[in-house]
Amino acid sequence: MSKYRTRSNAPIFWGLFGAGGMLSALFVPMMIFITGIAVPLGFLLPAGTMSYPKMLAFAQNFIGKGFIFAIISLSLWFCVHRVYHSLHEFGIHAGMGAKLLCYGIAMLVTVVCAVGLLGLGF
Amino acid sequence: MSENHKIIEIEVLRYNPESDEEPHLEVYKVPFTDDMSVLQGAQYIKDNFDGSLTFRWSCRMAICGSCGMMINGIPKLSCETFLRDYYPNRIRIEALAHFPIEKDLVVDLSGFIEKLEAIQPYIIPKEPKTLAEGEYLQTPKEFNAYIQFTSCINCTLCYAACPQFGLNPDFIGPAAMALLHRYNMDSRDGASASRMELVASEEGVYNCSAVGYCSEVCPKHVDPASAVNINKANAAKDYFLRFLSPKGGSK
Amino acid sequence: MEIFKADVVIVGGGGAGLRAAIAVAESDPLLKIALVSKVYPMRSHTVAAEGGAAGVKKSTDSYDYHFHDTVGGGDWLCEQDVVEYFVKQAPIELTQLEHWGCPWSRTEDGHVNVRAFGGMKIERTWFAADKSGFHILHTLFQTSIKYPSIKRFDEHFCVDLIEEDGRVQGVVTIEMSTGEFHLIEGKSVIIATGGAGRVFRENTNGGIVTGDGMALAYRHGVALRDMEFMQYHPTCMPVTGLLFTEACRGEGGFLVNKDGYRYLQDYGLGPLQDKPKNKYMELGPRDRLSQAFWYEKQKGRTFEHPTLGSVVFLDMRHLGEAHLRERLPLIYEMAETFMGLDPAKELIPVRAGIHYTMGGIKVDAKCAASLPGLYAIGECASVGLHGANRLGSNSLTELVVFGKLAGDEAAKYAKAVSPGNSSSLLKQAQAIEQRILALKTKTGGTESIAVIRKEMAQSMEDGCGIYRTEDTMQATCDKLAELRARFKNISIDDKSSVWNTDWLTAVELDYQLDVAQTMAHSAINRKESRGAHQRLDGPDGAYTKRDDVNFLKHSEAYYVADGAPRIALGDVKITKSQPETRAYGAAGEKADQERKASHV
Amino acid sequence: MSKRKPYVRSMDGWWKKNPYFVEYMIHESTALFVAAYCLVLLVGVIRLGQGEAAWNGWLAAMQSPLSVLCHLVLLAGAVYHTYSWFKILPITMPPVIVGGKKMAPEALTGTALAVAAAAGLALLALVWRIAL
Ligand SMILES: Cc1cc2nc3c(=O)[nH]c(=O)nc-3n(C[C@H](O)[C@H](O)[C@H](O)COP(=O)(O)OP(=O)(O)OC[C@H]3O[C@@H](n4cnc5c(N)ncnc54)[C@H](O)[C@@H]3O)c2cc1C
Ligand code: SF4
Ligand code: F3S
Ligand code: FES
Repeated sequence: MSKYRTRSNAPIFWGLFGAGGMLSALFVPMMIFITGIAVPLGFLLPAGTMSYPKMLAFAQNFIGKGFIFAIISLSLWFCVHRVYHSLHEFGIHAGMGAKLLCYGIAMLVTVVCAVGLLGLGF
Repeated sequence: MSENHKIIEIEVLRYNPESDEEPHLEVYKVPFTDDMSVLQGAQYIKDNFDGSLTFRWSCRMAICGSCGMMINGIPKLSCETFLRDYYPNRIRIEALAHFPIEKDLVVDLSGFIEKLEAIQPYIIPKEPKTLAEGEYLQTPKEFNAYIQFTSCINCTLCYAACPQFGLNPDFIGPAAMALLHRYNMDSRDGASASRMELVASEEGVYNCSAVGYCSEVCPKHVDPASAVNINKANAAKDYFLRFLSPKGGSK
Repeated sequence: MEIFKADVVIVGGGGAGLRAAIAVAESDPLLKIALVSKVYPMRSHTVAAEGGAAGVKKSTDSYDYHFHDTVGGGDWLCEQDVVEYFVKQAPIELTQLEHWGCPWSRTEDGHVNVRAFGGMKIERTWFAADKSGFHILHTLFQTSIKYPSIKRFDEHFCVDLIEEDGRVQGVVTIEMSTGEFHLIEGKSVIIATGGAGRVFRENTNGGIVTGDGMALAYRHGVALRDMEFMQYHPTCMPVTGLLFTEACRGEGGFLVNKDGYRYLQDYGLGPLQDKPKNKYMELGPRDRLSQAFWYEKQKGRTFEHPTLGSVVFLDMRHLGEAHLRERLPLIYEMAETFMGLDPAKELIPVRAGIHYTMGGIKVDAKCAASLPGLYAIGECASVGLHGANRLGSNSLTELVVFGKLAGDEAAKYAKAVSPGNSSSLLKQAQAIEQRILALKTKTGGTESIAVIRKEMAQSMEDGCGIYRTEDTMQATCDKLAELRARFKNISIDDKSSVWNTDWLTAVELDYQLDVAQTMAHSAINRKESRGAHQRLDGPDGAYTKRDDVNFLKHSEAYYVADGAPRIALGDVKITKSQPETRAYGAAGEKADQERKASHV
Repeated sequence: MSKRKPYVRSMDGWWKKNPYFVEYMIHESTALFVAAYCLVLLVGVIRLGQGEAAWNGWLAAMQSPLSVLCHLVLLAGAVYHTYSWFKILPITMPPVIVGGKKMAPEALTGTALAVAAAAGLALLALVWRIAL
């Protein structure tokens, strides 16, 4: 082992990963259930739960906006972090390129999501 | 031994660096009694079939940490694993995974030892005390904070269990991190900051992807996985603290 | 051949060797230290010690009590000046271990706790649950890493000492991973290679406990002292010999025979006690308890287990699972894993097994051997602390007390002498290399190492067991002579260099045969019963008693090339305790009171 | 010259060699399910920004049987993510001391799963309230 150690900058990605993993573990199953199953099938929830005005209002609300942003972007960071690690685990040592690609995607999603949400106004 | 002893087939991964290109399996038929450990099976082979079979062992009581092997693919201490639990099936023993094989079941541990040496595994006192002043006091709470991490016997089963170590042999790894954590958590010690450099380095905790198998195979319930993972949080704190306070965090 | 020039060479990385290394490093950081061990230091057999280390701790205790317990326990064969030094240093060194991080078990208010141990008048055994040796060893190993002047030669097997100009000047080792020889020069050499229990069959010792260092010193003319005193531990796992620590009894466990009867009350250890009482019943000394087991067997009161053989039982059921898990976690797990039983609910079958080598390399009160520059410490040494019977928990303390002393002494010696003549040392080393290599390369042998080893161990058990007679000991002496001759004709399967354990086992066996001979011959020569050496014979049973007139003497075994050892007798240093009757239980208490009364 | 020749074994296919590792790989892969859903959601956000018609189109697409089926699969993946995330919680977070004793791993995982269930239900309740 080398005597002069370089400090790993992993804490940034690890922090995003951890936050995303935790947030998605808490909420994503229910979100999938609501948006992907219950509402489309008109099951359990009242009709019009996700009507345009309601959703717009929700997404214009400060908290609603923040929630959607956090779920989408952090989950993505969580995911690309795992994918990047898995590449290594499968013996693909793609190095810097793969790292840039993975975290680049997460960055892109974060930006698109932010722009989209901000565009909805307050 | 009695007349009616049973015979178990032991398949051993053999490798002699002076004559073999790569390891190969050999099967031995070993008579055994119910109290015989896998280690005793290997000793039987060495004493009766082939004196060149090579493995480490000493205490026979799961405390010296030398007799680890892959037993049917799982890292175990061979002295506390019993042949009866595998009979009548064949049992396969191999050198601990992820380490280079020196010969037969003996692996190269020099890397592991270097890691132990690198973590400053000794008390660097917070408040030095002379012997005449007597012992440091430790409340049950202070004691319980570190005692679990003192039980590591350096058997390296956790390294044989950790794929991230297999993929990156420089990873400081579970047992060394557990020992580091043991000293950090000791109320007598005051050197966690100086150990942080290693924790947060490229060889440090972030190589771990929380596979958790290290803790699963640990024969002494050290729970090295938790030591590694707690230190991810510590290292992250240290990383960001640098920006907040001029003194905070190590270089 | 690779050469390393050290100031102090230490052979043995157990508790004793590590403590010595640290002492040298602290006494002068400029001294280069070579620490040689055939296993990684933390694998050394100190790791297996369970119960704890003795040192005065309580205010009700005193150095004097510890002294008298030790000397009486040793049946007055102790060097009393050594014991006096030992009892005073003990608490200091145990505190030092605490400062280095040893996780001694604590009382609620945060102080180090002590427990009762056999033959000790007051609780004074410092313990780290039931893994005391493990924690001491790991603490010392890890602390040793702090000192850059300690250069470790891990997995180096020491094959000989180099002697020149009438003093020791280094050692020759085999690096196990390559099979290559190394010359390690040193101005002083400390041997700390541990005991020799493996020459017996059923024992508590690890595979590495083969008496190597004793044989090395012995072949260089240094006496092995008191080798007939081999300690049997009364509570061992049958067949494997694994140990159930004395702390099981210190915590309150009972010993019962097949009828559930606490038989120790019949052997001068009574009257019966419900709670552990120091020096009574289960807390009597090991030799007495092992002897009681032997008698129970003669009387047909042991249980005859179909696969385990004759056993008595350790009963800890009344202590409860919670207490056992806290104080004896390792024991609990061992009973579960190795015997498939639950000590909180079931009786544990046990019997006496070989445990500790009281004798060893004869050294003076400063750990110096008769060969200048040579020191010995720990179980391989006979500094004179244990006499004819060691008290449990005195030996872990011995490691640190005398490890420190020997380290200081060897450092002083190394600074006082000039370096040797390297080229002639090398020549010697090369001759040693040729000799040891020949063992491996020779062809045509027919004897198996494993067979000789087994016959030796069986014969030692038969002839030098708990009770001994002239005939059985003679048979063992003859057998050992035969095995010595057969050893010349061994065959080694493995001719390779890398990690050749077949070859190294043969070297060990060679050492073991030497050591076994010193034990058997010292034993047959001692025509009395004392401590761990008990005879059943003699004219009118004369040898069944202690004979202070003729045998208040150390046995000293000297090497004779190609023959049996020559046995001489040496004086015992008595300072303040004249031999008395050794008594425990009520009789012991009475004797104590009488002694006190006569002093006033 | 040393005759050592340490043999280094290949790591190829390591994750197939032990059921524990297979499970690890499965739980790692749950991240993909979560991400896939988040992308669906991201599309939703964009559609929302494009006006009512676009949003209703998205809603309609969500109603297709294929979509519902996919979401069932995603749900299974996400639930497994939740389960495995909290299963390793005992090693990923500092020990929780309750009454002077370390909380048992099973208890910790159990508690965390209960919290997750509560969080999910709270979310459902919130959506319900908004909907009414
Ligand atoms: C099961 C058990 C329990 C015990 N419990 C207690 C207890 O509770 N309290 C107590 O006081 N005592 C106890 N003892 C006794 C005590 O543990 C030992 O006497 C003591 O640990 C011996 O330490 P040592 O340093 O002399 O030798 P060891 O720890 O045996 O070390 C010997 C060292 O020498 C090295 N070595 C040997 N030969 C060679 C060679 N040829 N070349 C290179 N290196 C070599 C080895 O590698 C090793 O490092 C117990 C003993 C046993 C077996
Ligand atoms: S942490 Fe456990 S498995 Fe790893 S070396 Fe220590 S005792 Fe062995
Ligand atoms: S198995 Fe390895 S990846 Fe981490 S949790 Fe243990 S160190
Ligand atoms: S032989 Fe010591 S741990 Fe197995």
